[in-house]
Amino acid sequence: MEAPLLETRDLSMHFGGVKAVRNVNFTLAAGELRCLIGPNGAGKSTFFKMLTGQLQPTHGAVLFRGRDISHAQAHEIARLGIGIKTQVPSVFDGLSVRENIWLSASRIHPRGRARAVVDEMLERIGLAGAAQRLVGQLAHGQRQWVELGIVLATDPQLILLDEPAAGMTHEEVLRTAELVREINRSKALIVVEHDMQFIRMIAKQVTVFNQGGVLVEDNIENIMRNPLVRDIYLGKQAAA
Amino acid sequence: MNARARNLAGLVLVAIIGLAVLFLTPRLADLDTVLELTVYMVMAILALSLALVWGYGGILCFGQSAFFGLGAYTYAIAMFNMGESTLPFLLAIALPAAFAALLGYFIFYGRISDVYLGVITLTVTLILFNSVNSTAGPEFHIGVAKLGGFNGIPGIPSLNFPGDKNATIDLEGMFYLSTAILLATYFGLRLLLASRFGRIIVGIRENERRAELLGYDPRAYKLATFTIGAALAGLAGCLFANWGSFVSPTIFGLAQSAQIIIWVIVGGRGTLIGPIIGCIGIQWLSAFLGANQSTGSGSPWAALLSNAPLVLGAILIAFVLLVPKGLVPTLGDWGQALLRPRVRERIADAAPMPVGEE
Amino acid sequence: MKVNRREFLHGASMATVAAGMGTFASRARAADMINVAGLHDLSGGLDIYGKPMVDALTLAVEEANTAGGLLGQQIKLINHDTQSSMQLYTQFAQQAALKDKVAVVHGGITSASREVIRPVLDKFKTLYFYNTQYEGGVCDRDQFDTGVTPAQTVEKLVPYAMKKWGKKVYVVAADYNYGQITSQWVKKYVTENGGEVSSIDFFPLDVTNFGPTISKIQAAKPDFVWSALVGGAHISFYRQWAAAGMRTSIPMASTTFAVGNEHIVLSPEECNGMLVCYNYFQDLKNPVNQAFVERFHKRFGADYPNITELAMGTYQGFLLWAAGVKKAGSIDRLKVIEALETGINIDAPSGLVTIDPPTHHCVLDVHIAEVKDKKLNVLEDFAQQKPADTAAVCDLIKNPNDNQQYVIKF
Amino acid sequence: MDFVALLAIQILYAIASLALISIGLAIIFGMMRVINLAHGEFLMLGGYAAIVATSHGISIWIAMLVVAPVVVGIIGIIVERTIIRFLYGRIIDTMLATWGLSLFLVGLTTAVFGNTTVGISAPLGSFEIGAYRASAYTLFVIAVAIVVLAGVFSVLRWTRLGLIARGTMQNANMAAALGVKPPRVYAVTFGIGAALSGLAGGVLAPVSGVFPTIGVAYVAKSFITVIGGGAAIVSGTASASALFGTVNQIATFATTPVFGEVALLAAAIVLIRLLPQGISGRFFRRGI
Repeated sequence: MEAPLLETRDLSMHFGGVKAVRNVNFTLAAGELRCLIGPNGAGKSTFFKMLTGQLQPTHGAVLFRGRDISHAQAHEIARLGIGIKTQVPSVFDGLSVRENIWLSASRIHPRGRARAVVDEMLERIGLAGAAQRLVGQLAHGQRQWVELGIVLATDPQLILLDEPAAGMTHEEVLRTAELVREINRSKALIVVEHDMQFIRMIAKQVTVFNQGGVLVEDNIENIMRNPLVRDIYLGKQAAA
Repeated sequence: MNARARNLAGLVLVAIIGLAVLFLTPRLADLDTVLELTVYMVMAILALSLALVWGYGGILCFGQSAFFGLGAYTYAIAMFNMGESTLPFLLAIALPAAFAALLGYFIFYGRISDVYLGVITLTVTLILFNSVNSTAGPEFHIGVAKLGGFNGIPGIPSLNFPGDKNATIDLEGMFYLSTAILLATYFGLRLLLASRFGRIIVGIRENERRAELLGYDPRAYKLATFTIGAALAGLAGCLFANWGSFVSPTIFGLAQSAQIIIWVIVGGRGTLIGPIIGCIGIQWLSAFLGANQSTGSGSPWAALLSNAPLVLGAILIAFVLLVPKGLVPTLGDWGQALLRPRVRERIADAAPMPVGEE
Repeated sequence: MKVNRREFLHGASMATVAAGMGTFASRARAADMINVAGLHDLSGGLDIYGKPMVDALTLAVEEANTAGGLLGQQIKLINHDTQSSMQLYTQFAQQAALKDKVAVVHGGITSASREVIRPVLDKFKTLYFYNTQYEGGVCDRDQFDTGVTPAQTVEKLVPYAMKKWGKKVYVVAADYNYGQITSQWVKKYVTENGGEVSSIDFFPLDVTNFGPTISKIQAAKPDFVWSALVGGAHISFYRQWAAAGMRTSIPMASTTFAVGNEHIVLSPEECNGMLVCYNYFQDLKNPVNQAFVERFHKRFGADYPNITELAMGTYQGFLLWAAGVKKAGSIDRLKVIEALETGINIDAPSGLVTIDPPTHHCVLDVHIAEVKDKKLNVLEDFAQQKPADTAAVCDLIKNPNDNQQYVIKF
Repeated sequence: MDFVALLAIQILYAIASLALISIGLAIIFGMMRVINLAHGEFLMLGGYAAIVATSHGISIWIAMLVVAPVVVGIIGIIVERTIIRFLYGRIIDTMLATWGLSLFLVGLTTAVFGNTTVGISAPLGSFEIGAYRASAYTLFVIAVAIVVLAGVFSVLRWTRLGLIARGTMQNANMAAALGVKPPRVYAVTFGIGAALSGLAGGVLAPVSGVFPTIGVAYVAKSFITVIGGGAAIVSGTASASALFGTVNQIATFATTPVFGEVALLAAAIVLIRLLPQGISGRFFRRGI
């Protein structure tokens, strides 16, 4: 069988004494869609930060398409084809929606093509009407879409989504799930989410993080049934 | 009236006023006014250099005067040694740029930013000041050019038409040259900012991490911006050395550095025309306050008003409290508030993205 | 459309120019008066020196006007505050020459400012008087230097101090060309009088901590210290020197001390017994001076701290120029220069002051004084000292087109 | 040998004066992120306050240690109430405003006190180390610096005021929770910072004298010290002063004052390059 798209080996991140991520061995096949779940502080975001070069792992390695990127610069990793949509939308608030998308599209496309991609993308995220508005003036949900648009416009092979449905209305959640499935036709994704309905809508395989390590990895049905998971996670949610 | 139309109108207006000043001043104003305007034009170029580096690049450089001074000294020293001004002129641009490239590499690839960057650049100017300031002794000279320490280098030969060292450019010529270069710089920067490069540096200013995650290397773009800014500052320095045919270490001083920042803040960050206006306005003001002192006699008010630092200081304070955004963006807001509700303040006079063009 | 644009362009340009002109229109010009410009720092680091000079110049002009003006015309004095900024020196020199159309410019404090003004005024053919004591060597027919130079003061003070205290001298000097050159003259005269200079230390004008130097001086154990320190910051040297209890054990001589009224600022415990040498002291006992001091105090108040060397230089500078104008019967630059080159002299508060034609410097009296309880007590007078240093390199009668500042080699 | 002892004292003095002129700025910058470009003028005003007080017959000690800080502290609070408070979170605007303020104060002092250097002679006379003599006042300055640093440290560390101050700087609600109005905390903090600058100005007046434009000589150096020190106010200022003071004095002794100055600045650059968070950012995490 072919080598996995993404692979981590004993990936660990320590802050002083705190072991935020410990010895995570994780593999993702090309074109796969994987969900990460786990309580807050389980290390999911730190894990993402290491995959995208925002943090340098304390030890262990990250391999993307068979290449070690553990110590690569964030922009190098982006150019290799990993895009990330962060939990709090990270966009260019001072620029218009169109300019935001254009900035990312023009990284890979020449002017003329970039323009076409931008128009396309504006339609796709449903903000064509607001193209000239400053992103800083948009609602939270809309800024989520803008960031998604930015990420897609660089056409990465692997997209990391950190709580894409957070703070969305039910309709928006449905649309997002729809979009995620659509994206998955051409790209691999790792999605961090708490919203189980959302996960049900999109995921087959789910990886559960707990206390910086991988607890279990299984398909969604088994995960739902898994008592361990219930205790540390769903239990908490039920209690909450 | 959409953004692009407004930008076009703005460009045309600037062009018209610029050309009017360029061609009409020497005809209608007396020589003194022309000379005074010359130095304002030169300083405006300096203001533009920081407008790019800080206003658009988001790099708070507290040491822009370092490159300004280097340009002036480079020109002076090269001029005394060569006599023909073409090479000195180019060196005055190249040397500060090269210096900025080194310093910038040290800073940006060392991931030094915001206030720390400010301190490092400030410190560098102070080092230059202290070093140059202590070169009064006869042993300090480069070729035939004595560095002169605190007293600086007087009697610097003026520029000449390339190739012919005897065809020196006269005072009016200097006005035409400085004003033309200022206009060229302004429109050049407008082009640069409308280009892909310009977009990206603004993007990096807006959200460096995001730009990085999109695959842009902020360090490289900042370094480039920093270097271009330094080249412009050096150019201004060269012209300044020409205007007064004199340069001294105070050009590196803290006052000079802070002044440039103030021009930009007063005029408005994220605009190009703003810093030009801020620069000329403040320069004129301090000259005006200094002129015709009433000494001894005269009312206490006259005495108070002739107290340059007092008045200038009061004005700056009032300014930051009442017009915090700076002149141009504020005026822009008022103007655009009439045209449409949404305000694109941050990149007020940068042309819109090159989408839907060609 | 075309028409509109042309109209608009026309309008815009007129507007700009109007604005441009309006800003400068505010400065008055009086054709029926003789304009005289003063360029001095009234703010910024050097205003300590500038203020008294402006006062002296103001008084000189007012007196001339009450005496009926020059050539039957009143004199309009235009004082510009150069704010200790070289750029403003250039701008105001240009303005004085081109807009104010002045007959003469008095001013400039540091040699730096003089070297900024000089080329500008040369270019625009305007007469220039530099009235500050300086390192000497300026040779320029369009300019007169009425201040004392090292050969006139150092030459006298060095032997006097060595006779009094001993042969081993430690020099501390401001790190710019006045300090550099003066200390060279000190060295020259010390060795000529059979002494030795154990060390010369230079300090930038903004240094305020002299602890290390004071220790170094103690290590060197000189017979006396020569100070060519300048400016507000350097005053702290005398303070720290006294605080370290050195004033009583190692005496000090200077040709810069008291120019900024240091002897009044400092307490007697900090500077009594120091020797200085200048052209003018407020306490000079001659009728001309006593009358002058009276007038000065009447004009600026009896509590006026002290009439400084620089103030008197400026006052005398103006009198010399006025005398030149009277003799020439015109304010025309060349005529006045020629008149002054006849060796014009005035009976000034400091004594007889004569223009030395070949150097455009002055032959004048110098006096050695001792600092005593915030006063300067004159100990010895030396009549009619020639500017020997500049004379060694400069002869404007032989080569009138010479125009530079020589560094005098010996 | 005596000379070495003398050198040691000079180094200690350099460190002490650096710490003194920086601590006020450190508090204002470290706690409220305000880059106060009028810091030098606060020192200058402290000097004038002390001198004027002495000339009116007040004991020099009271003048330096009480009058100077009180006067400048009050000025500081006025400044905070009338200017700074409108500008929190706008670091650049505060820079412009305080630069304007510094010009304004220079102009005002010139108008009021004239432009000549004034000063008071240092009390305490001198003492001898073997063949050498040095000003006893030097030792006094060193002592004051130590007391001030220790004082600031203990206030921040152990008093309620310190707790509130630190809390408010992290998040304003906490102060509110403790039943204190954040604006008051800011005003007080700024006042204290100004007061300490005034104290420093007063204590250094006998050494360096005072004139309206003396502030320029201070502001850059103290700013560099504060940034070099990093977030922790006391330990940062102390350690940075120690480093820069030592470098500066040794270089000065070995060569010239100019080179001493340059060495100090060069040290600052290297330091910031190696420890972008300042010394304390590296060694005294979450310290004071």
